[in-house]
Amino acid sequence: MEGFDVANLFVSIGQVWTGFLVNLGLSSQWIAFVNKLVAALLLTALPVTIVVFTIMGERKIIGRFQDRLGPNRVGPYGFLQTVPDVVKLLTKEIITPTNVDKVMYNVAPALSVIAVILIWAVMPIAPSMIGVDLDIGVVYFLAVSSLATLAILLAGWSSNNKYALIAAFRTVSQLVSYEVPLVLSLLVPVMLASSLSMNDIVQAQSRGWFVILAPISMLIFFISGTAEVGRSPFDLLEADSEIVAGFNIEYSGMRFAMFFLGEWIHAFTFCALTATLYFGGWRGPFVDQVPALGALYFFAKMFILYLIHIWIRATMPRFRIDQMLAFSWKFLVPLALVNVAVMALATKLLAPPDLSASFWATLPRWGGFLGVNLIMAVGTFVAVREVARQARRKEEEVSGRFGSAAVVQE
Amino acid sequence: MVPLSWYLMVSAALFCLGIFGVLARRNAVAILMGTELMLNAANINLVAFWRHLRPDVMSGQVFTLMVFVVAAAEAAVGLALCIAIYSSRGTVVVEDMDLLKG
Amino acid sequence: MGISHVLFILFSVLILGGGVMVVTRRNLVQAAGALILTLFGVAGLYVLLEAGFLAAVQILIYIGAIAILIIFAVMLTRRLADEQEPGLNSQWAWALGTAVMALAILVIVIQGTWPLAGGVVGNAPPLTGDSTSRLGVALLSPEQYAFPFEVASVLLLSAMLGAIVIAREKRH
Amino acid sequence: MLIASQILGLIAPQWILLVAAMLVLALDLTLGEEREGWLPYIALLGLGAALVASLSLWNRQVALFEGLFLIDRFAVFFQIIAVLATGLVILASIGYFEGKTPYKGQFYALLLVTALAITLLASAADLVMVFISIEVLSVTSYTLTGYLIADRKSTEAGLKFFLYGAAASAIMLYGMTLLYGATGSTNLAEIGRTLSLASGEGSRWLPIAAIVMLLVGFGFKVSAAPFHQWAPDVYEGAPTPFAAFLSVGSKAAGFAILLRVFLTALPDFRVDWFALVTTLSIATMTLGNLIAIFQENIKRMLAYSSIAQAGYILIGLACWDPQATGRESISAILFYLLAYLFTNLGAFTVVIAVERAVGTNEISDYAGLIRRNPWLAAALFVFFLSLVGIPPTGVFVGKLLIFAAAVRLEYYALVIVALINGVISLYYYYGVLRRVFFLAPRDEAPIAVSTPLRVVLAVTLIMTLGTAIFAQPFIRLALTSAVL
Repeated sequence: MEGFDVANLFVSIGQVWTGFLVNLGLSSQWIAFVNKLVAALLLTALPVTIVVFTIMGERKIIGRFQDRLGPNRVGPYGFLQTVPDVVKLLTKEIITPTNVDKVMYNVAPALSVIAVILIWAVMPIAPSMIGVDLDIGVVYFLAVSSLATLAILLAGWSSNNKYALIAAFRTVSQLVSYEVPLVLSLLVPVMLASSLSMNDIVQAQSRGWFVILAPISMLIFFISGTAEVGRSPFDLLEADSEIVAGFNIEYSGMRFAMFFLGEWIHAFTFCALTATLYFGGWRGPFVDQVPALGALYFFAKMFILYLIHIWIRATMPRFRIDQMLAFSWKFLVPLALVNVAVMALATKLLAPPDLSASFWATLPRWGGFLGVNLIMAVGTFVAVREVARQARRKEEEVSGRFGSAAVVQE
Repeated sequence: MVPLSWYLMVSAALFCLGIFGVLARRNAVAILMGTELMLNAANINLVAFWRHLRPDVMSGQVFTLMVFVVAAAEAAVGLALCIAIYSSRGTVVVEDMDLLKG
Repeated sequence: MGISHVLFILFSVLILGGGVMVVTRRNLVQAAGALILTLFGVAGLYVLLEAGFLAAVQILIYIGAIAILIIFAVMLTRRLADEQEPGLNSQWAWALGTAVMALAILVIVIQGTWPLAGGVVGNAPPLTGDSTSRLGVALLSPEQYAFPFEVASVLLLSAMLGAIVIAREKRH
Repeated sequence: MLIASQILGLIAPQWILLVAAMLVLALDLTLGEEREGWLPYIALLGLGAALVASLSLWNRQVALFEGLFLIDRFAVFFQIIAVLATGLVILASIGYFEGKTPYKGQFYALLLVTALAITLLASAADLVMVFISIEVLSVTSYTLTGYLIADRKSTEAGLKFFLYGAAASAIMLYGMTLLYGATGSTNLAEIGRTLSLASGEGSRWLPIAAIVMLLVGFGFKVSAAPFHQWAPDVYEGAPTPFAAFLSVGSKAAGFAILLRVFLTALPDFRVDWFALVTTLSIATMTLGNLIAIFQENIKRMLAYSSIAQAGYILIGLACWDPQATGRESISAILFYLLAYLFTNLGAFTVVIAVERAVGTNEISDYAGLIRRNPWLAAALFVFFLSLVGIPPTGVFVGKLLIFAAAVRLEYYALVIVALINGVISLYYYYGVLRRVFFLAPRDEAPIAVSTPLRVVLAVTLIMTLGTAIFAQPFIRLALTSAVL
């Protein structure tokens, strides 16, 4: 087994590398610095590499959803389509319209990529494979991802274009609204693990993924994450039928590609976060023996969640802006608040068993959490049905009053 | 370790920039930005004192968090007032507000 | 001069450079952008002071919410003509004098004996334990700051209520 | 160690006010337009409950939450002031918002939160607590000032109030951080202890800088010159009931916290702040009275008059001397605040009554008020008598008590300045009264006064005279409350 242990492989690569640096005559302080730099570069390269796969996968899969073939010209089954796409984007002319705010116009695309790549600094990919195990990892992630909002806002404003500006306003209303349920749902895994560190949260899922303990929280997180990313059905930032192309309307070539890249990375980064926070991250069978398997599990979970993302994107129509805001403030936020309160109580009452406890001893806790979640789900369902009924009754009253007119119109 | 007085100097300079902004700006939102600078200066002070005096007692950090809350609340109400004023008279330049003689 | 000194100078330049731009820029969105630089610098100082949680919250609340709110308000209250108008009022020289005087006084004050309490001027005492979790305990235990914490929630609630009442579209 | 239920009992006034505010908000959503009229009475009910709760705390002397929150007679006294001011203002505002704003319930809810903030401020004994409570008071005040969104004056006043207030509180906060840096603590008592130990050696500049900055913030709250500029604009633009509240409730809160902070944390720097407070006091009363002469709007005039009153009250703080006048000067301030509460609220109630009939607040509209409603004219006469400080009225006794403290410390100059100011103030109050009694009205139509306003007028009138004629129990009340 020893020879196949990829983690040890990394360690030996590291030793060779450090030896190389020592031979170059660098002091230990500088070696540490260079090593950190290299690690940061690798971590940056990782999401950018994944993007290439997700783009081509997504185009293929969406093609199938929509009953067409998808790209099929370049390479086997069209899998190399991304390569000419990138070349095309890179070689296109970079246009800067007149009267734009030069600094912000140029900063915005870069910021949109930086903001999402920074999240990967705290992502636990495999056991002991994490950029920095910050003790405030979750808050760090929230802080950094709020910069993405800023990027879109700046892009929309600095473009000196009314559609872009409308998109910027939509951005603020959408992303800020959905950040509330996002943070509230995020509190639940934090409470369950009683730590803000991403690694601790993964560790705490050794006796069962949090999705089992807190499915409602996971759903809220996933939905508001989709909205944060600005993907369908929440893609009002670039609703082409309403505001032409949205906040990136004036961008071309590489700058446009950056937004594209940023959005794509953001999308699967949220899947990775969902996997980490609710689906055990790198946890899986035999990880304790072969740590490198962790990375495999992690990416597998991420891609499965991403598949759901693509599925939603391919099948759901876009929200109207008022529906989108109402969905957050009138449904997700109250539900998330109730969820946090109930889960806090449940966490307090159903203390986690110690690690030595048998599987059966942990069952009451699981049952308790599941039961609580079930009650909340049923309650939500009943409440929503009641509200819908009243709305329908009101509608009927109105149409009853104007019934004849409605008929005439038909 | 950076000495305490360095932090205090930066904070004092930022505070005075804020004062200048509050006194010299015409636009209400710009004045609000000036007060944000002042609040941040105070926050630097609080955290620096916390770290250098008694890091075992968290009062400095708690105070800083309270300042965050206050800044958020003030910004919400202040910007709401700005928007209300703008919708009724099309400007948020303080000098142009002359219904009250102040 | 260690790495922390270099970082400190970097952040200070960010803070003060951004600050100068905040109070002088005519274009208010640029001023708000400069404000974001300042806020970043302040977050950096928090990191240097080993208050990582505050640094993250600074970015989350100040940049992610307050600065964005400010930019939003600037956009909503913008006239195209504004950029031709002066950014400073007629008393700016007087204001500058006040600010410089205040700075001079503060510098004198800061040069005094710090602090009266203990007399620590050189190195800070070592940080023991997890200060983030201690902050959490301090905020939520009744013996410490749970009460002001609750008052803060009242503040946020009333601010939210007030903002809605004031900024909501008029419907009579 | 107190158990939870005991703590709940001790902070009962606070949570009752909060629950009442929430209740008003919830009922505003559910009651519907027809029954909106109930809301002020529900708010009054909550205030009554809070009053009972605070009276039950009268003899308690407890420090809650590790000295963060003090419950003593001083705090209870200001709780009573807060509840009284809020209650009277709510009564005076019934019907005021008709046709002015679609949002009525929120006004009462926010006003209750403001009262809550005053009660918190009176008990705050820690810089964190002081800061957050002041901000609750400020933020709700900005909202309530700009409450009439259809009225451009109101929003303008709200914005100006906000800009001044945010800057003042930022400066105050910086002062607090300096104090924290000087002592390593945020607890007022501990700051006082540390400073008293250290005052012998080292620099005094640091606490003095902190004192100046704190005075900016507190001076703003009590509208002392030169931090008074907001007051005239805000009083003129704000909904009149809320202007009345600002002039008494907010001011009382400012004095409560000023006394608490200066007397517990900074008594050893009395020599330093004495000069500052004295200057502030003289500047405030002189400026207020001089500018008041030129006002044509009654609300602005009352604003400057209320600035001047803050100047008189500051004499009380200047005359605080731990050896000679410790309790007397504090009790003089407390009595003054109580008497001033009724007097000024009464004056503002007359303004509200006239405003509702006439529609504006110009002093010229008061011509011939005696023929349009003699009761209003008589009430205004008594309130102005009191504001000038002529017997037999409450503020007269308050001034007497404050002057007594000044005389005891032989600060004759302060007394003389205050007396000269009294004479100046006579001029502009007389200017209004001359119109009320001797000029012919433009419009003969009698001014009707609604029942709630009548109640407020009756209460304030009785109390304005009562605090003077039966001064003894009130002076005793102030004296027993003057423990910090």
